[in-house]
Amino acid sequence: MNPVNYLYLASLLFAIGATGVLIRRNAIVVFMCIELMLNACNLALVAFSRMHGNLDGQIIAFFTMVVAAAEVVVGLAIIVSLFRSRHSASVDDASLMKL
Amino acid sequence: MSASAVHSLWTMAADPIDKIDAPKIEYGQLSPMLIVIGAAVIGVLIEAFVPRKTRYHVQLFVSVVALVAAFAAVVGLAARGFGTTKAHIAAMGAIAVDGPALFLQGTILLAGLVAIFTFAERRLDPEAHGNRVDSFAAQAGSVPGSEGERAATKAGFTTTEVFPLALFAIGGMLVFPAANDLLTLFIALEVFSLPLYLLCALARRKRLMSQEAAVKYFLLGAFASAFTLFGIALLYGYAGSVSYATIANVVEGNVKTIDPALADTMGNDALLLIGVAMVVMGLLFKVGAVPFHMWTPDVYQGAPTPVTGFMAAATKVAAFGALLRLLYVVLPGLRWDWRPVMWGVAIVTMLVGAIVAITQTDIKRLLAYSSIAHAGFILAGVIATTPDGVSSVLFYLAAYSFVTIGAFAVVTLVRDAGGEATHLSKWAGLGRRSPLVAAVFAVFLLAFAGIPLTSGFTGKFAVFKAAADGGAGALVVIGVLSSAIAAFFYIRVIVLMFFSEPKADGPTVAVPSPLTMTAIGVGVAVTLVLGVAPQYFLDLAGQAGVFVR
Amino acid sequence: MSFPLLTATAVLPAVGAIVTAAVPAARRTAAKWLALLVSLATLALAVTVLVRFDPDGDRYQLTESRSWIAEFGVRYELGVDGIGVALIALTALLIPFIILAGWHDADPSPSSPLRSSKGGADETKAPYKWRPTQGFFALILAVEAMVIISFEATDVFLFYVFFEAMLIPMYFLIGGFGDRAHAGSDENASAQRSYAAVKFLLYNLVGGLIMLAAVIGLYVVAGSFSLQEIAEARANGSLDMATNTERLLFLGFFFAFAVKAPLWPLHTWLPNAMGESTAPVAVLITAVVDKVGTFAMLRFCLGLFPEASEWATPVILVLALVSIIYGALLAVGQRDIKRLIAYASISHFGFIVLGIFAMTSQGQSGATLYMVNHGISTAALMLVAGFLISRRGSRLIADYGGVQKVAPVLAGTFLVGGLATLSLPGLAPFVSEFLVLVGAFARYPVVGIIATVGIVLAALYTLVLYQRTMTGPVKPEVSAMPDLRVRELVVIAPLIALLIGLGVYPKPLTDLVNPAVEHTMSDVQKKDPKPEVEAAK
Amino acid sequence: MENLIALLVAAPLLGAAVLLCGGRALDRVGHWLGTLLAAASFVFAVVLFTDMLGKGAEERTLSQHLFSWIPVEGFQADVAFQLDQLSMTFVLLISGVGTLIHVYSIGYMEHDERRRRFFGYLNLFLAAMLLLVLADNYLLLYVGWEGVGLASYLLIGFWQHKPSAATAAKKAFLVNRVGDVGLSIAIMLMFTTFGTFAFGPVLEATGQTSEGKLTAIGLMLLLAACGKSAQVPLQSWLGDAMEGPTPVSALIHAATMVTAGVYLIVRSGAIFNGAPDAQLVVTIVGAVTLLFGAIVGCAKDDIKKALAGSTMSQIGYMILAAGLGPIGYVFAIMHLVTHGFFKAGLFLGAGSVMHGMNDEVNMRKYGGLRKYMPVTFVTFGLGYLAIIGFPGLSGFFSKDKIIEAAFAKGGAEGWILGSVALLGAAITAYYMTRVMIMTFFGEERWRHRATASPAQPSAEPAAQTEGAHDEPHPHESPKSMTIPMIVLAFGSVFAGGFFSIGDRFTHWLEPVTHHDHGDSPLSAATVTGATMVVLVIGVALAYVQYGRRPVPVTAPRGSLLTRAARRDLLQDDFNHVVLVRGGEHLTRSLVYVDHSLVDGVVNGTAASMGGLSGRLRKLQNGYARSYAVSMFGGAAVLIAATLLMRAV
Repeated sequence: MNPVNYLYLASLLFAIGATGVLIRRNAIVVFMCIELMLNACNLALVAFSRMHGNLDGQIIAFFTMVVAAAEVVVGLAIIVSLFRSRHSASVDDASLMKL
Repeated sequence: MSASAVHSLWTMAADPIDKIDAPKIEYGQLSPMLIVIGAAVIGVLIEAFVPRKTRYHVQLFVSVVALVAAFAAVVGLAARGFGTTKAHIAAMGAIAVDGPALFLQGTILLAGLVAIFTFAERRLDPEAHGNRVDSFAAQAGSVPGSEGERAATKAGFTTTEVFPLALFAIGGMLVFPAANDLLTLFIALEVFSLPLYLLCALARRKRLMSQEAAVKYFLLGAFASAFTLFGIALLYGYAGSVSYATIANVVEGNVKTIDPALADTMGNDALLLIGVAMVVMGLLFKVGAVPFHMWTPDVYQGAPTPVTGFMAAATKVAAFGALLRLLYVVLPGLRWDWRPVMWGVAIVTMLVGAIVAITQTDIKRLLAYSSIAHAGFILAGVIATTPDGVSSVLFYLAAYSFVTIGAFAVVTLVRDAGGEATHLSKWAGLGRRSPLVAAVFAVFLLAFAGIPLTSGFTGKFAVFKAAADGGAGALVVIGVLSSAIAAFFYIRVIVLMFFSEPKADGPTVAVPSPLTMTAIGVGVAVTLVLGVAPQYFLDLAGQAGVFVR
Repeated sequence: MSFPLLTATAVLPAVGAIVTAAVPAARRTAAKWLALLVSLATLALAVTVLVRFDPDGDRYQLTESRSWIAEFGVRYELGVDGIGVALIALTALLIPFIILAGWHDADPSPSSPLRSSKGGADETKAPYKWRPTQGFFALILAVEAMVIISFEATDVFLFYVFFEAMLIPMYFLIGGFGDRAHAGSDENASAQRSYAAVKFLLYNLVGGLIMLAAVIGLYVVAGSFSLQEIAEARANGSLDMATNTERLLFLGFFFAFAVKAPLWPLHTWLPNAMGESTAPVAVLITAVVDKVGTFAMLRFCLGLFPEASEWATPVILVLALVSIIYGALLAVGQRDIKRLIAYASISHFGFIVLGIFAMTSQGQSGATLYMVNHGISTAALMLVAGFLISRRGSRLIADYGGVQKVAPVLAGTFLVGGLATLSLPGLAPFVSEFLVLVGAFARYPVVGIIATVGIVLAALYTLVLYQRTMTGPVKPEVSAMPDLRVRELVVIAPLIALLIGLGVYPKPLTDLVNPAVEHTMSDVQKKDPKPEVEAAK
Repeated sequence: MENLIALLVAAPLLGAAVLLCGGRALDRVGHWLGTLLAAASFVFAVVLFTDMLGKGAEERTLSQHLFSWIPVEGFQADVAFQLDQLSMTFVLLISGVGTLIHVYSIGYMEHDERRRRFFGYLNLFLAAMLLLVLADNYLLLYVGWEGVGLASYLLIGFWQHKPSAATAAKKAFLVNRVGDVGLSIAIMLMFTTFGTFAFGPVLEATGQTSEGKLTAIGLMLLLAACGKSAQVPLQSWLGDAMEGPTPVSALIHAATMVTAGVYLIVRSGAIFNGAPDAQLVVTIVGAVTLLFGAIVGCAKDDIKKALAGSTMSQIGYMILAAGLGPIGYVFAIMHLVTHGFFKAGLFLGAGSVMHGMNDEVNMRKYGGLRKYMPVTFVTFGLGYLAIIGFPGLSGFFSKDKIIEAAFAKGGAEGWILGSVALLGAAITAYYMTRVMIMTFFGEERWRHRATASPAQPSAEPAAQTEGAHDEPHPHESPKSMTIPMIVLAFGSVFAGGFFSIGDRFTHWLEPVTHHDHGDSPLSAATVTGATMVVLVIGVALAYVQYGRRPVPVTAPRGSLLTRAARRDLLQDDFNHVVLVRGGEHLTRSLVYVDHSLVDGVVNGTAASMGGLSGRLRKLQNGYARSYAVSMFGGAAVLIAATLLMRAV
């Protein structure tokens, strides 16, 4: 199996994630899309590391997971508090500040 | 491509694993970061074990001590010549200890220290139930306006977590400009971003706006860092390594690719260029350059003002440091590709920032847009790609960060029933009510506008001169024009403060504790000193102008 | 090096400004006297400069040079030539009169814009710590310091810094201490005032920023900011700018100075600024601060970019002519005394620029003398106008009439000021104006002839102003108008004496200026056109 | 001796300074001080004169260099005096007549509370006028030139509370300014041509330059002369100038200042000699003006305005003569001097009449005054005879010579100019007779004023109002006024004869003006005869019109020409429509342009910036997702651009 295809897959996932960020309203979903993008990166990293035959990529992937986890912690905290005070997790409702 | 081209990891696995030699870490040289991070961890423990009443003082004490110590460490390193002669790569190539790194770390630490003072200010808000309160929510978790919130306020809770959070952020920022490989860069980015997201959400007043700001900042920040990460992946794919030096070599073609398998990655400039673009984008987001600036106004407005000041100052410094290192260490060979792009970014940033600010009505948003415009000016210096360019940017950052913190600190003083009175109309006639505060703020505004005898002018002159030397004359002219536009709205505020009649229901100016006073005082002092006798600091920046690689 | 006289001359008022500003609110009068004394001391120093300066000595004298910002190759370099000395003397001379004339302008009074707001509620709660009087005089001294140092600077950067910084105190003087005699409501007035102030600041700031670009460019090209160094580099050929670069840089500099001077069509800030500010401040603007612009044209435009100056001369001459005639015509059309004087000044600045760019020694000596004389004459006219306005509380010409009958001395001084403005022979401005005309005529006869139209128009607007305000039947509103008081006489008499003195015996001034002018002429490598017949002298 | 020259100027200057700066304390002695200093300067003049007579014709020129005035590279202006025969003549005339006028004013201004100031102005005038004639270079002359302009401005507008006076003063100054531009341009031309503007060098060097240059200079000088001497087309101010107190009209607007133009042209003779075209223009201007003035003089009912017209016309004679070149210079000056005497006398007489008639100036309200003010009648009468050129009196000699000279110019020009001059003489005789009759003969029209129409603008509104009710009581004026009149009358009787006997005057001025006799086609006798004839005709006409029939108190509508003449031949109307109105429109539109165009551009840019800002602001719509879109787009652009850079 040619690892380059994984790159294509990775880009595809990244694009899907990005699109999700742009079109979905629910903050949670948006956040999940971002996670998806991060995972796309992981995939790409792993694929490259396979191609290069060194482990850096894979190590980075682990780091990324940790970071993603941390992001989840922070992100959920914020989003939940927003939800509790607004009773809605829609990112579009949160538009007090504009112009 | 053929399967044989693919490495077979298990064959490697078959080999006897020769022992991994322990990584060699120069703790002394990393001490500034270690101190701060350590203090942050201690701070967390304090939250866990120290009784609520005393937490505030302990936290404040710890963080101040940590920051001072770290700054002392930085000075020590610089004194021992790590900034110049002994500059080198530490921690197995992860961290660079060189002039720019130390200079920026010093700046960040001082800015952080001053910012911490404003964090700790507890005299501005009227006392709630006999407890002094700072500008952070009593209990971030409680729903605004809910019973819980009232209870928390009554109990005199305060979110002392802000101190460790700030320390974590500062720690990340210290690493950011010193990061010498893409992984460290990414981690540092996240380490200082995540606490900031939280800090944004912690305002005591206007909590809805604060939370909204946090959400926006968080989502967009995560979005941007995803791009960065993908860029990193691509660069890794291109060079087969994430260390700056290696990538630079590959870019400059010093590495002869032995392995044909890698030809189509190493040879493939598309990977390189796209990767660079995405990483740079991540950094531009942090510095708030157009078109990645749109979070700035909202977040600056929503976040608690001390946090805003801290972000505006320190984040910019760190991010520009990283940007400089990336462009000057990794991509000098690629100059002819990224310079034109940066030209474009710089121009739109300067113009958009200046023009949009004209019609702002909220002082914090106004400052946000002005920070965008300034990002544009600094980019002009970045584009110079000369040692002069580096040192001018370093100087500008130092000058700018203190003006910014000072300005936001003044904003915290002007209050009415609803907390800070940030709407411009409220500032009318401030110069009549309290000339001193108005005068101080005027000094900051003039510095922003780049009027001679203020640090703003020296910095602006430095970057523009560097840009002109670097052959970006046109950029200078545009910069000059946009600073003319920018001058207009700074002056508008001054007019408002001094020449228009005060409103009857105008805000009052709270008398701050020595903490905020120091913050403002330091701001003014630095502004004037760097304006009148900048020679020493210019020298400093000048010596610090060389990156190690 | 000896005692840094030039630095002292500039620093003294600066220090004075700080001290004055620090005077406690209650001791208003003390602040006034302090400011006055400081300004007089500065005058003394300026006189010392005048004495120590040897017209036939080197080009720049009393020079001081210290390192300032090595990073930018900027040095703290001071030095004066005849022109600088003359203008420093003028500045130091006028400031005391300005202070004296503005003695009561910043006194807090119900009508003053710097008083408490309408909202009586918080007046009790938040008593204003604002100290208008102290601020007013401190700002004036600050302006004096900056103006003097920009006359002394022989380092482009140093000059630029103060050329720009000067705007800030001026801005507060205009916007913060407006003329109480305004038309319309308080709101309206403060709106107009801040409009004028902002306009002043933005015009000059834009000019200054464009100059900043040129300054940076100059450094990139010449690698130095020092006038002497650049001149030497030119001389020994180590520096030769590409024609286009030089022209661009010249335009950058000239634009800033043309805004400051002000030259048509960049003049519109001046009438607003002078109209809305108090008379002394108006004098400060037109008689002192604007001179920096014309002075800089002479020293920097011509000194740094001779070829470009020559290249631009035709256009500039046309602009100057337009300013002369346009300014005069608009002066005729004004209904507001101070705006009228402002437009008259625009016309006069046209003459100055004309003299500078005629590139003849008569023209340039004339221009320099013009700067001094115009300073004095405008001061005289504007200050008397201020006294007049303060009595009636209106700036509109139509509100006056027959003042001559009730306040003959005021009318008399006003007339003398007016006659100086129309440069009547025997008064100082005549000397300079005629020199400028001759200088222009010698090289460009047509220009000279067109410029003479200005003479007639000057007579028109001055005499119309005098006739409408001073003569005719006495208007009831002015019937009770008191004549000049002692303080006002003390202000005006010396100025008039100077006008006559310099008109009858300008030789000291010309002797001071001539050598400097020769230097400038050699900068631009110009020779005076020879007369057709070498008549026996 | 030379050092006295400065004193000539200094004395009255001192007076001016003291009187104008000195406070009310001087009010009581002010007029005496002023008169004293004027007299002092006259004494110096006489001393210098006697000294000068003691010398040979050629070394009579004195010069005194006071100090270097404006020394600038290649440009030398000195304060230096030159006293030669020409200047001497003027100095005597100015200081002499000046002193007399001072004396006269003591009485005339007795009741004016600002008399001190008046004398200060008079002294100022004397100083400036003497400076004008004593200067040894054109620039210093220019100083005096504008100085007298200032003095006349101040004196015309002396009664400033009268709008008419203020306006007249302003008008005089402005019109003169136009002339001054001519002088300044002339000086510039001299500077560029000769490198100097001192009389000596310039006038010697005239030979070395082109005729064109000289013509240009000459015409510019003429322009100046027109302004000062009220010659067409710049004559319009003189009539209004009569708003000033009568002594002023006598001294400044009759005897001395208005003749400065003649002095200028004669002084610059060398230049004009080198520029025939310029000379021709001068003669034409002179001829036109002498008719213009005469015609205006015929139509005016205001006695001072009538005399003003006459002044204009007489100066026309002088300019004409001066334009004739060496033939005429002497006679121009001679007529100038005699005119100084009799015109001053006439004005003082008019003043005396007004003094006795509550400052009424309308001759139609005079009549039969000879019995009430005999001295005035006699002196005025002598002046009258002198001006119309009654044989034996001053005017006869001087005017006759000019007419001769005009013919002597030769050719068609000679004939035309000569006959114009003759015609002028006739008209002079006519209008002066008219004045004489209307004032001193006929019925006493000033009685029964009940039916009178409101008077024409008269000197004192106060006097006018009261004068309208109770009729005046004509009476002789005090000694201080009559004595000067008598002295001047002597002058107007004998001066001409004295000068002409043995061509004394000609020889006196010879060294300066280089006289030569043209070849007149007519013998002197013929010219004299012709003059006599036209003189009789003129007088007769006037007698028929005003002596035989009663003079209507209200002016009849009169012929078209009369009405035009009353309005200064519509010249003022022309000025008003073209210059004043046009100017007003121009300035008004410019004010608009300045506000809406020049300013508008800037404000417009600012506004458009604001608009742009407002539009860009809309992008910041508060929706996180749209921010994300912009980031995404930005990233796309960034990537594309980077790739593109590599591609190109």
